Amino acid sequence: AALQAHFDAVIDADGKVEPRDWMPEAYRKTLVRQISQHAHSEIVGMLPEGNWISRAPSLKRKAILIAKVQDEGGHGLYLYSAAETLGTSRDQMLDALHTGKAKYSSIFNYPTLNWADVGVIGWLVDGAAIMNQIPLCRCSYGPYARAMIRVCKEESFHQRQGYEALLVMMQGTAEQKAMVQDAVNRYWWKCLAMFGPPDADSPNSVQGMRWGIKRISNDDLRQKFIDATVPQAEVLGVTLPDPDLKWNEERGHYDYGAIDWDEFWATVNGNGPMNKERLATRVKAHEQGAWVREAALAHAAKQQQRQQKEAA
Amino acid sequence: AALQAHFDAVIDADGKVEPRDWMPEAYRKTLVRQISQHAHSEIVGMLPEGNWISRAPSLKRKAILIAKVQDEGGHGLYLYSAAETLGTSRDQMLDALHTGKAKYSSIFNYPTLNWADVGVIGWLVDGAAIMNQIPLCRCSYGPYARAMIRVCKEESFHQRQGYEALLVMMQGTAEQKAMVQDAVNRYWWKCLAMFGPPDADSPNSVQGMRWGIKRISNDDLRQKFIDATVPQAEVLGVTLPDPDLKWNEERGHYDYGAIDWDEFWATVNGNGPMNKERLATRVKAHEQGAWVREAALAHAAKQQQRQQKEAA
Amino acid sequence: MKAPVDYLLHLADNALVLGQRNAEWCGHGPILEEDLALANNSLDLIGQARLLYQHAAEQINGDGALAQRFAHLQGARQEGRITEDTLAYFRDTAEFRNHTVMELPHHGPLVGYAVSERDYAVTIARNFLVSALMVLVWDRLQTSKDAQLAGIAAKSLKEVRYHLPHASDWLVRFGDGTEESHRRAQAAVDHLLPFCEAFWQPGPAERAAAQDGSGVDITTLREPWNALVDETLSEATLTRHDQPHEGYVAQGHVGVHSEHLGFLLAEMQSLARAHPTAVW
Amino acid sequence: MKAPVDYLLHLADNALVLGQRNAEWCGHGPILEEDLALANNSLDLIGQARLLYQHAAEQINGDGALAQRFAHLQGARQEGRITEDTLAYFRDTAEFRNHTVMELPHHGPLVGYAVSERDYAVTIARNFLVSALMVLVWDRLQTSKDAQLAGIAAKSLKEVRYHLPHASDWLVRFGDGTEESHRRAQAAVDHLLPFCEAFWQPGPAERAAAQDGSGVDITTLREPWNALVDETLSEATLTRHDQPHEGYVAQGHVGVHSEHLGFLLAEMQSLARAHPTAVW
Repeated sequence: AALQAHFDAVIDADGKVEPRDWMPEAYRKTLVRQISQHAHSEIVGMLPEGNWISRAPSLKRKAILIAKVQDEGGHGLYLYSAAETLGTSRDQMLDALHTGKAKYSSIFNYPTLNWADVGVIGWLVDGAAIMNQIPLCRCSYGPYARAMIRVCKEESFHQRQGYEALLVMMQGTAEQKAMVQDAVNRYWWKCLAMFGPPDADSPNSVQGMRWGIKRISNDDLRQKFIDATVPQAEVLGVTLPDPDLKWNEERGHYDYGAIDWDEFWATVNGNGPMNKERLATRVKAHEQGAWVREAALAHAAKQQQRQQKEAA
Repeated sequence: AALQAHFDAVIDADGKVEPRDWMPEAYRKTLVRQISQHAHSEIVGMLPEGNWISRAPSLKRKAILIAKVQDEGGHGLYLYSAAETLGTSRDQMLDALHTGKAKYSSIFNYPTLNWADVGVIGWLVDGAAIMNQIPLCRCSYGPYARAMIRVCKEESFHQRQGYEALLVMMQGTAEQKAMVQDAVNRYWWKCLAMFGPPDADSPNSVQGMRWGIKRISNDDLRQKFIDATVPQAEVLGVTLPDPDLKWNEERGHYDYGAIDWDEFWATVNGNGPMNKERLATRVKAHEQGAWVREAALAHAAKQQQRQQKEAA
Repeated sequence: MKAPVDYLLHLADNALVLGQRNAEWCGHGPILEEDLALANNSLDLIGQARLLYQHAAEQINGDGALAQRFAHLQGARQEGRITEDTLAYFRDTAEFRNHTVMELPHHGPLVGYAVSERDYAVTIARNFLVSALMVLVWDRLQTSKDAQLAGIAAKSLKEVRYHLPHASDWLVRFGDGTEESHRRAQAAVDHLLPFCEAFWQPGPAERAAAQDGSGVDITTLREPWNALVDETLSEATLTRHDQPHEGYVAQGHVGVHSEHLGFLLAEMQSLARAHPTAVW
Repeated sequence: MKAPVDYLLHLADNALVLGQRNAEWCGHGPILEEDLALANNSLDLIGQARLLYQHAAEQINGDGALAQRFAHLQGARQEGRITEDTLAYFRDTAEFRNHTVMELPHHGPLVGYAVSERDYAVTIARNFLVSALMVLVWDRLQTSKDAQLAGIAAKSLKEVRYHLPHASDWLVRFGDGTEESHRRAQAAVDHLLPFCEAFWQPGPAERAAAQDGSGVDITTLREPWNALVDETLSEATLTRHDQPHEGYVAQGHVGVHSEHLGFLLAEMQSLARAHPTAVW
């Protein structure tokens, strides 16, 4: 009870909980679930963009894209490490991903169908992710908050790169412009859904708020994202595919149309366009890499034996 | 001895030996070796051209190429059947191919590097093959002779198609012409080597001549091929890559330069540019197809069992 | 009358893309006879595609508005006019109108740039599911109000009447063969059947063609297709898990493809696009 | 002075093609750390390629005869001038001057259009054999008479000094790991070593560069390369079977490639070639 009281005091004072500190089991579980889900999203998120590395249309864009996908892998690494401080191993987390027990961001269950998708993922998907993640830089669990500071910094850089790539395409040929518009049409609504169900239908949020893991509501973040994005779309010269999208003077915000939550939930529940493909690809990489990991372990064991012999 | 005398009489009379007839063991072995080697060449020969099916530059050429590669597979089928009449099963022959005991035409150990290679294989490789094969249409073993009649007819068609494709390319862009010349440069000498070592170094030929399996010497066939091809090259507008190639009024034939027999033998002995790749590809197809063949057998056995039960 | 160009392209793209896939086995088949059978299937499909593209090209060249719509396709033209090759080799991924199922690689579900061994069970299962559709489609299209399309249908029907038994016989052998072949066949059917749901959600071009009598109302073929599929699956001792269908319906036929078509076209079009003015 | 353009293209093509191959693992690696390591390797190589192509492009644009020789490459030009992307995306297979070993897929010997799972042992063995060469080459090129090339060499040397231990450590783990990893590593080394024979048969561009002091006499690196290779193979308990070399020597560096490069370039160049005038 004293431990709980100390924990509550830290939370109330907006302080940081550290790995060595006592924490309620539910807090630990919630964090492991959230951090590992985030880590999985980074790893699965390498695939949609990785799909275009081999075909990037210039060497500069190829280098930028590889570096970006590499950063995502790096984010995955720190996030797995942050989750490991809570007592769950990377193997356990990967196992949960591969058996379908753990989730990852549903946005990665859509295909990347033209080169502009890469830019749109930077601009809109990373943009939405940053909106979701900035509050986490102040989250109550220290290792997660610190990981998120680094992640957010790099994501902002990716977002600007994505937007810049689209700006160049929009100054290009008719085909290039059409690619950008096509990508925006396919991704816009999925990005709005990334903020999660409307607040009214979002049961986890209250406890998350209390614990300082979640700090702003889904609908508020979504509105913030839309308000920030509409002017960027205007500068870019693309149409956002929502006839109901317009400035509401009274609210001081953009109004927007109805999100297709059935489609969202179908995808979350495994029936999106690429759920099977994304997961099977990760599982395959892991299974086919087993001999590599085993070799590393076997060699390390041999080395150790040899050193012990020498020492003896 | 009476059997041998009868066999000799058939051979001397230029008659046909049929599967049911007695024949010397050496004759049978030689034929199995030659026919199966020819069958293997057809099958391995599907690969260099098959390499371009997916990239054929027009639908018409794609259809022609698929049909051609299919014909090669068909030739493989009749030739395996012809060899089977001599008491060796297709499985035994494939096993000899896959373990490296049986050979196939060394020309297929070179890569196909541009689209014109497909045309040049038709014109020169098939052209050389036909020169080698036409005499076999009169060979003493009936099933082989009959298979060769059909093979030669189709090969002649392929040769004309190949030449026609090159004619079109030579009327095209500078890049197209360069492709044809490049392909001719890479294939010309290899095609001359297809007729086998010079007569002086060709020990098998005498017995083959005696048996009516071989009817014209290597050097004579090679000369015939060169004499026929040079005017075709002129019409096409390509240069054959041999500075010593010129008409010899006295001989009534073209003189030609020295063939690099070291390179030829290195390739025959397994050290050409693609020996490992060609063979490994065939072995892989066979091994990975094992479950398909097993399924067919298992299903046939089940069907038979069911029919027997019904009959009982 | 003439069928809508987009409907012809839908039919042509189906044939070309599946023909391209099936030809990938050439030289790599499990038995020589199957190399030949698939090459034959592929030849038939490419032949169908050519007739359909030619028919589409004639219409495009003969109609100012259509010519304008396809003006951005500059390759493989002859005397400025669009050819079958312009349509096959110079349209981008999003302009293709084939069903997604045609473009899938010969293996289970994986992302676009993954690599995997080819699985003949996937090849056979797809040829079965598609041929079962096309025997019905071509049969109906024999009475298309577009006489040229009706002619193509009559020819294509004869061909697909060979393709269907070839594929269904093998599917039965696999399903009712060994443990491994059964497992592979079931996995292939499970993988592919959901993509077939798209057959029954016609796009605008198919609806327009059904309306004007040049095409077929595809939804009326669902029952006979189900009957064909169920009969063979049952003989193959395989199970259907796709009913009722939940979730995403593939949209290749309206231009939203899987990640696979881009790679297929990159390879298929590479040489033609490198030499857009060449004649082959 | 400037190194011969064809020598710069040889170095650039080596880097680009191997970088393209190594990036194929991105998202598919055996351990997340290896995805990152290979992405890093690929980034370094593409960075090297860019500097080398830029250097080559400057010379081409500044020299009438050279400009004429490259006049047929019309894509990705800027104000009519050749760019790094013109050289990377608009040359045909036979114009590439990389060593054949760079373009091989991540599996054992198979024909160009075969498919196979990727084998990390092949990837590691190639990176080892190539990095062992390039630490020596870049070290020497630091004193190239072409000052710009010397600068690129100094930067590249730092990078390859990371690549070499990464690859050799893994090769040792594989060779001296499990039975399977040993078998794979030995097979990979047996497959790749014969392609390395080409390193010691310089083409005209390499010979010209060695002669004018902008390049390196590659044949002088054979002994130190053998020493590097033998040392690691011995630590890895792997055997060299390639000496003496018999038979064909790969000729990618003089433009005669394997069947694999065509497919690699078809994919890599597909988008750029579909939009030759676009700026990205």
